[in-house]
Amino acid sequence: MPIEIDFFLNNINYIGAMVLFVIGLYTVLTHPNLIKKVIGINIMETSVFLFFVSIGFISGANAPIVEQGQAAETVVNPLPSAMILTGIVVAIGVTAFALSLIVKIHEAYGTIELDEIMQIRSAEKND
Amino acid sequence: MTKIFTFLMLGGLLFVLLTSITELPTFGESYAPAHNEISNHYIEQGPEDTNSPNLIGAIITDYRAFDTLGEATVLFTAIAAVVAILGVVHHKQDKGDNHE
Amino acid sequence: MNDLIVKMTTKLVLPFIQLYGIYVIIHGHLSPGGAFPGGAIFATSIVLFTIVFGLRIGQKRLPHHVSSKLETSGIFVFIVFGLTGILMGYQFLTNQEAGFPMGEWGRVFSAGFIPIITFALGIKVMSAVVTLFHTMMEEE
Amino acid sequence: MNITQLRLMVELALPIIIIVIVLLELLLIPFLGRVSRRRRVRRVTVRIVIFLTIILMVSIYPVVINAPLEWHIAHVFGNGIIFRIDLLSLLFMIFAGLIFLVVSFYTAVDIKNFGREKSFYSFFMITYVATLGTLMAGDLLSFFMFFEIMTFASYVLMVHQRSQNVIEAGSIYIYFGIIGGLSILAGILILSAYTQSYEWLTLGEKFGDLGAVRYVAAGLFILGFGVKAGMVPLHHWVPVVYPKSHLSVNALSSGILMKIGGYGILRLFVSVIESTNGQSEQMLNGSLLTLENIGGIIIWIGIITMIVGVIAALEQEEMVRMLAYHSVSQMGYVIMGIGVAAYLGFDGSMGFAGGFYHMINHGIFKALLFMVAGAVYFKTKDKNMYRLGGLYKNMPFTTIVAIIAAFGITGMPLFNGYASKTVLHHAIVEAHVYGHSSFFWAEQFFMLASAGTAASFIKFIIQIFFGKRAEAHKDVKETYNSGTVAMVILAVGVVAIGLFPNALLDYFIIPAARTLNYDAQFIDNYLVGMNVFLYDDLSTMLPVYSMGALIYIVGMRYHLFHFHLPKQLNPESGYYQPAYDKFIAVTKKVLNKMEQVIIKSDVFIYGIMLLVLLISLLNFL
Amino acid sequence: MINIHFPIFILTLLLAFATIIPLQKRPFDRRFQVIMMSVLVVSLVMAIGELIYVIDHGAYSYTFGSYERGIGIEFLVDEFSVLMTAVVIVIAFFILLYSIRDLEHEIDPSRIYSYYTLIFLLLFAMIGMIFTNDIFNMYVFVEILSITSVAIIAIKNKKDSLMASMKYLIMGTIGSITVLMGFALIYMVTGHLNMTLIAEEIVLVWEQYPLNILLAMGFILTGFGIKAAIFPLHNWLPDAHSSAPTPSSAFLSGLVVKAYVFAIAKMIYRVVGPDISTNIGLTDYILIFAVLSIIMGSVYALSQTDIKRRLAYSSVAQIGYIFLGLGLATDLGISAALFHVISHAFMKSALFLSAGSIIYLTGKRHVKDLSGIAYTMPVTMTVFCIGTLGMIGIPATSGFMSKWYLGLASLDAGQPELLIVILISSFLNALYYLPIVISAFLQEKPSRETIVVVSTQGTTVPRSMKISMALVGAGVIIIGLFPNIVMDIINMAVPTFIE
Amino acid sequence: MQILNVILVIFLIIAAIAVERTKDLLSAVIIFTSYSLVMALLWLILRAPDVAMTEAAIGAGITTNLFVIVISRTRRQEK
Repeated sequence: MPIEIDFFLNNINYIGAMVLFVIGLYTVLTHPNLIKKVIGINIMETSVFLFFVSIGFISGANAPIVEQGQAAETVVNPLPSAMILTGIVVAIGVTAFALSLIVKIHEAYGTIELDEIMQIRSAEKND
Repeated sequence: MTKIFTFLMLGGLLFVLLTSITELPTFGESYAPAHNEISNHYIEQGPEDTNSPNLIGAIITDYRAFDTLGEATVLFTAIAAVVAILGVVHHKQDKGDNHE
Repeated sequence: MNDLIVKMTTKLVLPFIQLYGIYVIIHGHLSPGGAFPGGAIFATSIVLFTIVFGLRIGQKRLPHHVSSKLETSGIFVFIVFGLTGILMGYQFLTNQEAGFPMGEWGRVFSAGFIPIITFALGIKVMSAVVTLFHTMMEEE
Repeated sequence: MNITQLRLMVELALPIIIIVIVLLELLLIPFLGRVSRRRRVRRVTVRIVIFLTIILMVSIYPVVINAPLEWHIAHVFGNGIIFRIDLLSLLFMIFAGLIFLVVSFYTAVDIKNFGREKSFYSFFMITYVATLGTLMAGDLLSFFMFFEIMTFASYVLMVHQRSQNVIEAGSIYIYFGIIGGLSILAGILILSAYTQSYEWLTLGEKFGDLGAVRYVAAGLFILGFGVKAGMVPLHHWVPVVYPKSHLSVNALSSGILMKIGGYGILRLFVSVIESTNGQSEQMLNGSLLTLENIGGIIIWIGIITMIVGVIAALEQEEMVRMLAYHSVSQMGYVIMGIGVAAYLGFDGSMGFAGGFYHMINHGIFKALLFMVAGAVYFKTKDKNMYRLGGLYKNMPFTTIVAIIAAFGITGMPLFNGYASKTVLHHAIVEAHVYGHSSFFWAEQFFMLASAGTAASFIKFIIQIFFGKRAEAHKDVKETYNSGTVAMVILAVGVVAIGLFPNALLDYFIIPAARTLNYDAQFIDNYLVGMNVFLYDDLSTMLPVYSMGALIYIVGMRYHLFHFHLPKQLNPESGYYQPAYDKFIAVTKKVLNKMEQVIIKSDVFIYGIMLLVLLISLLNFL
Repeated sequence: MINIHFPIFILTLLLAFATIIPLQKRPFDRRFQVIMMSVLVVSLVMAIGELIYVIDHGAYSYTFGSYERGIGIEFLVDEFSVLMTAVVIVIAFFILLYSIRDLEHEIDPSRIYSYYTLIFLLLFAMIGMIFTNDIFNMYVFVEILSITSVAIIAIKNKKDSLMASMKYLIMGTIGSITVLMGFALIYMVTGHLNMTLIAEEIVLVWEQYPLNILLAMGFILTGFGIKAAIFPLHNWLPDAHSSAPTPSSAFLSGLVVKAYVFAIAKMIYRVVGPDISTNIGLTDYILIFAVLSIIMGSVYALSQTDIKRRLAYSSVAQIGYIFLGLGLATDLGISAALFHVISHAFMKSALFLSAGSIIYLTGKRHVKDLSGIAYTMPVTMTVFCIGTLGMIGIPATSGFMSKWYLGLASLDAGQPELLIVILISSFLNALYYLPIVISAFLQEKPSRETIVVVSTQGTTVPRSMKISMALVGAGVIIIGLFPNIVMDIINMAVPTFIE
Repeated sequence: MQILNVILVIFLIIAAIAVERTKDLLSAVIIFTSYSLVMALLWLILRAPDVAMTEAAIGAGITTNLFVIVISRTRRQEK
């Protein structure tokens, strides 16, 4: 299938969302630092949100603040936005909880690097 | 070695995801399947149903208010969890208040 | 942080932030915004206060027992208004059909229980965010 | 309430009554026996309860002889369960009751000195009710439930000594039992999935048109029951567990529990034969062909079992182990009879009678032999036959009982083994005459195994009770206690059945064969009024005994009985535990390595999984 | 008619109670315990009332805000959901009864209120997830559930449990993001969030956007797969379940994982529909993962020496059974899977609770240390023994009936090789469970009298713990003997999965 | 408008990669904040002002604050 530059430009939000998803996953995957992992998770989350919001977009339409009896095509789909609003709050909840866990782990192990923690644990196991 | 595998894996994933975009409904089209009778209902009936100009507000607090209750619960849960894990605040604070 | 300028500026700015937060909350059904951004903005003011004046004084602004009550009441408002729908013979969280006054288009007091719930949620979000901060900043 | 009403009530709910009685006794057991006086009460109540159930079972004989009794109990296991008592199961139940009763007398000697009676008698009663339940069960599910309960409860009895090596040996029993149970479960599942029914009877109806699945199902059943019956490739647990467990448990296991395996196979075959009424020609032929094929295999398995068992028994020094191998060997006879019962189809009544009859006879004399071995062991504290000898002066009663039992097992005329072995011999000859010519050789092996049994028991009697007496055993004295009662009962049974071999045949086995739809003409011709004391039959025993004596003399002269298998091939060398440990160690080593990798790379695995799943799903396009 | 609101009443009651708990000023006393248990009793009564109503009137849809289906959020109250709710509440009741005494020595006393807040939120989320017929609503509940289930592990505040919960949180969050991505893709082509409407729509758009739906299902299956601990994604589970406080382990293993499994069942059968699922081979993949889970979970369990880890790995295997039933895509398969959901909930709770009270009294976790322990704690070990027999599949326990149904289903679906898998795994179950029971009941050590009692509470397990364990164990037997109590209701609900 | 959209998305990707590459956690968080703000801007362009506000207030504001607090309580440099 010949892919033209227009295709990229037209679907840039979807492509961006996918790329961000993979970058987030890469961040979670390769960094032993727990804070970095949490940031990676946040990047993944925002990428999904971006994807969601892009679904609802209609070019040339207005924001979903309407007058009575407005035609449907002139306003973007409000449902994805409403869902993402919920999603963002959910994300902050998870992030806050993960961060508090990180604080606790730092207190317990003295480090927030996963590989160091693994070493400490295996050393403890062998004792 | 692990790095190569990681890149291969993520590259493959990215490739699959990007390939799939070729088949997605094009971005920004008004006839995409997501813009169906449901969203039309929100836009056209929304003002009458809820009397609220901000449709997003109408959706989160009326049409899908139960989601928002869940969302509020998520926040509550997060706080309960954080307090449960870090939580020295509760008792110290109570004591402090009693002294005053 | 014992910088006088910062303290003064904070005291000066604080009411405006709070006013804006409340505005965003109570105009949630009219204009962009709503409970969550509004609550967060309001919370930012207290967070700023705490950062500037220290945790101890900040906590006195919104003590834990107050904030936990606010959170509980936020969810309770939700539940109570939801159950009203059942009481009126409809389903949970029914707005217009359950007889909530719809009011006039574009006014703050319109749209049935939407502004009330938004307000309750805004307060809840505010107290939630502040509690998160205070808990996180608390050193053992 | 008069007697008729009572009978009616019993008829109405016999299985429930039995189960409830035993459960009540189970509740009672822990409360009795805080002090030593009450311990005796406990034993007595156990005996009373067993006796009561026997009376109940006997009381329904007049009903059952006309038609089998059925009880439906709704809702249990979803579709409800069925109890069904026909003559086959009734005889087995009464027999089980008797064996349990006799053994409960003997346990007084055996367990009393060992302690932990509460646990022993509880599980004794559970085993009892489970055995009865297995026999009463009219559908596969309840059959399997009682069968598994029996396995587990008898396991606890087997490891009652509870030292480390006993538990290791017992693990082999329980794991063999679980494998057997699982294969029975698989068989049941296959049968009920393909026939949509759970009952033994409707199962037989639909057995004919199952296709190749019926062989799989039957194979799984035979595998599962074979474990319990000690069929040859699956008999390893017998010689490993028996020497480590109490002798009364051995008597119980050999007397009735192993028979349940045989009963299961028999029940499978007879329910196919029983339910052939009104079947189409084609289905009937299908069923019969299957039975013939499977039966042929079973006959040979039986032959192999008896030969292997007897050869292994000849080489044992320990009496318990020897008796254990003889149990295997004698189960071979039974399995052979069952094989004939299936192989000849409607004409297999002789095999049915033989297998059935021999199970009962073997139960009696093998229990007796174990008790004899116990009586010797309790006095001398020695199980090695070569170190014993000359005990007839010290223990005259035990000697007589032992000789009676040995006559029983070797098939001396006028003792019970002779009767059933003669029937079995007729059966194998019939298989030869009416079936395939290869069973001529089967008959020869049959004779050979009998000769081996004779040699083995000549050795048993002479080594223990005659010959030179060891110095250590000079002061051994016979004591008479409740164990003696048990032995007397069994010995009387051996002699009585031997003197009147037709009684059991006439009152139980022939009616059973008739109700089970075996060919009536055939039964009339061969079984009814069968006289086992004819010259032809009597004369077969002469070469058996002479050959047995010859084997014994040659064996003793050239020390052939001390020949042992290499350790690797010997099932008793206990390589199960090391193999298990090794297996665990290897898995642990491999998996721990893998586990570390997996735990470290959890997100990585997620990515791979997502990628693989997406690619493979997209492949669909 | 009020009955149709009972799911809402249960949810609001649990939520309201959860929000009230942090306001408690008094110490954790009997009054609070009584209130807590009575909240559960009231919910149970409502659940049973709802069950009766649903059995009489059939499944119905409950739309929030009186809007029609699709506009607002909808609950699909079918027979199995209500039954599952009742089971969740019953088991939660027993676990909470158990936890009252057990928690004292597992977590810091100042956190007990937080613990119960989290537990009630967990119940709220789980029941919401069971009922909901709206994918985004399900996502919200999934998030609440994942936060609470992590928090009830981390609350123990030991090094191990913190690390385990961190791992669980990362994996779980990635899982829910993935699920959300899948939902986004589904929403993109169907424009609906309501499962019923999606199912109707997806048949129409299937030809046009197949790639999209496949991608979505891949995302959803992987995402929920993490949370339901399918084999290669199970790695968070053993750590999490073994390092958690005992009541949490019982909750997580007995109930929480089941909620996700049920979510997968909904996604496969109610959203995508059985036809498309089998057509694109989704069910085949599920079967593969199920078989892998069953075998590998059992093998892993075999090599564990820590009793709780052994139980945790066994959960992986048992979840494989459920997926096995789901993957068969037949009536019998689904009903068997749903039956196993409930039967395993009882068995695993019984096992975890009894293992927990061993640890409570003796502090011993290594399986080799448990010889002769039944002499000290007969009730506990009897319950453990019942659970074990259930896992092996001895008749008269619920485990047997689930194996029976699964075996029948796999034969019915023409896949007898799965029967072999089930049997092998049963034998492996026997291999790793029976030694514990045998050594506990039969082996006597010279040190039988000297089993060290570390509990400060005394030399016996508290009565409330014993009672709750015994009742859960009795549940195993009752369901095993009378499976129709559960199976009849499940059979009513199966048509909502497969038309 | 499309060009702006493309630029913002490219900026997002660059910011995400920068977050991934930065060893200093505090800088990473700050870059993440800018990422969030750009995301909010993007959502504004996509006609979702509520989401944009929420993201700006919660995603950029609160999250950053939380991260900063946690970094101050643990350590700043990634190893």
